[in-house]
Amino acid sequence: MTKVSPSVADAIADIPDGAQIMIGGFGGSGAPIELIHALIDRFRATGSPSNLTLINNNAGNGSIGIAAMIKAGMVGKMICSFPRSSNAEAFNEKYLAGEIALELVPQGTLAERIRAAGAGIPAFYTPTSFGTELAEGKPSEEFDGKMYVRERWLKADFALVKGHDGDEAGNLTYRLAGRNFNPLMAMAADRTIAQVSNLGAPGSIAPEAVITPGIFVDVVVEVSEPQQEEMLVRTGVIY
Amino acid sequence: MTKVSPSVADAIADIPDGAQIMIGGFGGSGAPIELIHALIDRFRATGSPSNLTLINNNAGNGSIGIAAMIKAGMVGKMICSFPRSSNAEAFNEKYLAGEIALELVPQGTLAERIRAAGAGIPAFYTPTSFGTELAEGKPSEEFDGKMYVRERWLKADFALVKGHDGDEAGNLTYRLAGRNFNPLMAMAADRTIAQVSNLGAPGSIAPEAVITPGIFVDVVVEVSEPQQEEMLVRTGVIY
Amino acid sequence: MSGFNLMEDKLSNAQIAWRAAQDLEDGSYVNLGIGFPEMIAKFQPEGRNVTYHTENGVLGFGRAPAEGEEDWDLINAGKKAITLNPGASFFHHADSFAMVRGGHLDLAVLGAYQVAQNGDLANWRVGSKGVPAVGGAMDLVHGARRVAVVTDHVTKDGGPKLVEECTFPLTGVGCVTRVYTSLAVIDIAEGRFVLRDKLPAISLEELQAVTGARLHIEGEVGAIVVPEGI
Amino acid sequence: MSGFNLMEDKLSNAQIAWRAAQDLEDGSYVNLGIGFPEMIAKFQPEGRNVTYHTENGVLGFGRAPAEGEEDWDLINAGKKAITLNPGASFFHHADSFAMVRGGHLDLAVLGAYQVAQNGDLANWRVGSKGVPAVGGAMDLVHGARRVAVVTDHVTKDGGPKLVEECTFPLTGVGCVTRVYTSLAVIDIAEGRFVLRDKLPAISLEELQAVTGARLHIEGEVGAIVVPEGI
Repeated sequence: MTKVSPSVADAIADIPDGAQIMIGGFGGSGAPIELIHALIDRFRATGSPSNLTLINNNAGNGSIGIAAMIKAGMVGKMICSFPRSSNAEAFNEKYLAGEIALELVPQGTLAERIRAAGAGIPAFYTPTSFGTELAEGKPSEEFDGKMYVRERWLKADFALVKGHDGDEAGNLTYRLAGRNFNPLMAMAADRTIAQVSNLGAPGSIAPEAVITPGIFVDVVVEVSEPQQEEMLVRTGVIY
Repeated sequence: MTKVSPSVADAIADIPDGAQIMIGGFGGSGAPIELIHALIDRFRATGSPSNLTLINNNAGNGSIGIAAMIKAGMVGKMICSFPRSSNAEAFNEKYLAGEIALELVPQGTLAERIRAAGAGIPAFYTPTSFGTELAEGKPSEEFDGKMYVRERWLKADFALVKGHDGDEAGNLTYRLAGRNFNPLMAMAADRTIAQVSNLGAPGSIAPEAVITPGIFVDVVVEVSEPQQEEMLVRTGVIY
Repeated sequence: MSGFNLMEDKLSNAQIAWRAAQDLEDGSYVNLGIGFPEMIAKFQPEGRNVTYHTENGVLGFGRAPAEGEEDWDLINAGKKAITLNPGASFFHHADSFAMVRGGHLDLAVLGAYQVAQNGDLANWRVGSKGVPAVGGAMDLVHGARRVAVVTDHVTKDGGPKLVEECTFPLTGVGCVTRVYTSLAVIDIAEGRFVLRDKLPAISLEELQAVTGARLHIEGEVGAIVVPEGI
Repeated sequence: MSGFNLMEDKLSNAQIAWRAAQDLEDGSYVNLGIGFPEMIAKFQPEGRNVTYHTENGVLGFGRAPAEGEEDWDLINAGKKAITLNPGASFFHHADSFAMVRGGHLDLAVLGAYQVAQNGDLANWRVGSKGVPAVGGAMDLVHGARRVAVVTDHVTKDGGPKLVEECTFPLTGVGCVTRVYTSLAVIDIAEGRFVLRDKLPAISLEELQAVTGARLHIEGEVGAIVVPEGI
């Protein structure tokens, strides 16, 4: 039994139509571009997976990564905190045309809802969004003299994450600020698929240095020289 | 402005009577013995701090550390998950004599309540303890077909934690399984005091290796060859 | 049908642990409770890769170190010294219990005072006297895909530990999925005890007589055959 | 009393940022919102040690790198490339917002469409058209010891941004504690705007005339004097 997948295409091969997928990264930092592009390749070749719900802080940038998924017509819904960006035409056009749904979640609440799913906490209270339109329809309650909104966990069928060092046991580290949502999403999905820049044997990562323990990771695939979303956008790459 | 304290005595000098104090460690692993013993020294010299509420997984062991605090008569209440142990006479005797109060909390709930305090989450739902006597008086609710108990955050006035490497900015790492409750408690107290085995300049810990970011730590004191509770107990040391 | 001596012919704790170990799955993540359940790791079958979790923040620990080689910052939830296997990791208590409650463990194994036919477990205290201590038991019974119990089939004075309803304080409600006893392997399904395996030497009637609730039979009942020397 | 030209004599954004920077406390942890608030770091007074937090999981970042030196895995919440100061650390998003909500930041500074006299803030959208985006603003207004706003005192067409009640969708309720505008520094205390400092050239009457709710005065009103060249 191994968690190691021979290719990104194999790693994402069993994601079905209609899946809810968490995609790590914040903008291009820590974004698993190669896994995303493998999904697009599969969709172009087979028409599947389609009608996906994506969970990410943003809604894609330029014409690569999540933006390219949206342009390709694979995405039915985005759950995110900040779909607006300097190159967010892919989402904007579909959204304004009513062709893609949006659940807008404050960034800290998005992170905490994902963490709660991973931690078996079905609901929690946060001060965030109390008294705003994003709290409409949610229970609220006073604790110690301050008002809080109750939020639910947010789970996914799959998580696509980008690690830096990985090992065959599924342990992961992250590069610089590329950590962001990746460790949380790895905890919150039924099946977590990680691309890593360096794949080693168990023991190749010091136990103290592991950020995501292997128990949270189902599939690891090495992408030794991963692309960087920001560079692709800046050089005008269209996937 | 520096976070560095010249001695353990200075580090704990302003803890008042009646304070609620989190003490890191799980048994002797990661237990800040020198900070605890400095508190005992102060109590013996001045009669203060007394009537303390301590939060720890256990309730002391042998005649050192928390057990010695209890024997000295400084502790009015323990909040813990497992006061029973092979050498827990200090707590047991006081408890059975009605001289110390106990709030018993399941271990995972204890960890999550402390984390919630640090994260600004006043309440959350957990499946743990539903249907048991430890859930009595607590709200319960069904989510997705399963019953959960609502628990509140657990804060403290002070946290005493034991780091391995520390820097002048308050960043901490931990040694082996000595991590346990320490990073959570550092987040959840008004004032966090850390003893570290190695104290360096800011930058001496790689940014990716930091487990507790300095924002959570108020005071750092170097104890370069810390004692290990288990060894003290095994050699029959009485503090 | 006659001739089974409940106290002499039953399985020892080591033998119960051996039987439980036969069900360890390759590639699984497992938490073994303090004490008797820990013994299961010793009988892990060859060729199966099992990763052990302990509540105090270690995944992938191995055997106890030799005496004198202990590092007391490296312990398990029972405060015993451990060693690490390749691929081990450390994490704090909230992440550790996220693994427990969040459905990430494949199996948790605990001891028991009583197990009820609906899966209720009582294993943390027997009355209101003494110093209560709960530890991680109430967390461990939630979240793992399978929650198993290892226990003698009966109490020291011969009374049933598998019962219709627990009379001791509960650890968790409807949480146990399988019980490995000194006489049998019993699943809990739809609020009933379902007998899977039993010792060949005990008859169904004898087994039912020392069980506090009805044993249901679905399909063939397997035989527990423990190798010599365990 | 007359002669103050609202559009010509007001502070520039850089000058507002300079004024806000004068209140940065030594040893403090600060989150500066994307855009205009980020400018405050440039004017951090000498001798004060301030640690900057960004929502995407970095504490202790420094200035932007030189062009061509960017590492796009090392960015801030505005997706701009950053560098690290000694003592920096990385952490995941849940820990990052634990710092935000958990009361660990000393100061958060945001921009605003409107601020109400009770501290309500509207800064995330002006209507129901277009693509809504909230980011971390609704989190940042909770938890920090002080929540400050930097803003022009009036809208582009001269209307008040400091108002009795916000008409735009709220970001947070009763959360703002201080406002640095192009004309004044105003605290929010007990549901009222309390004037602390103002430009010397503007009279109280003129300032009140461009403010949408009553300005209260408690003690002496200070003068905002920005050094030449900013």
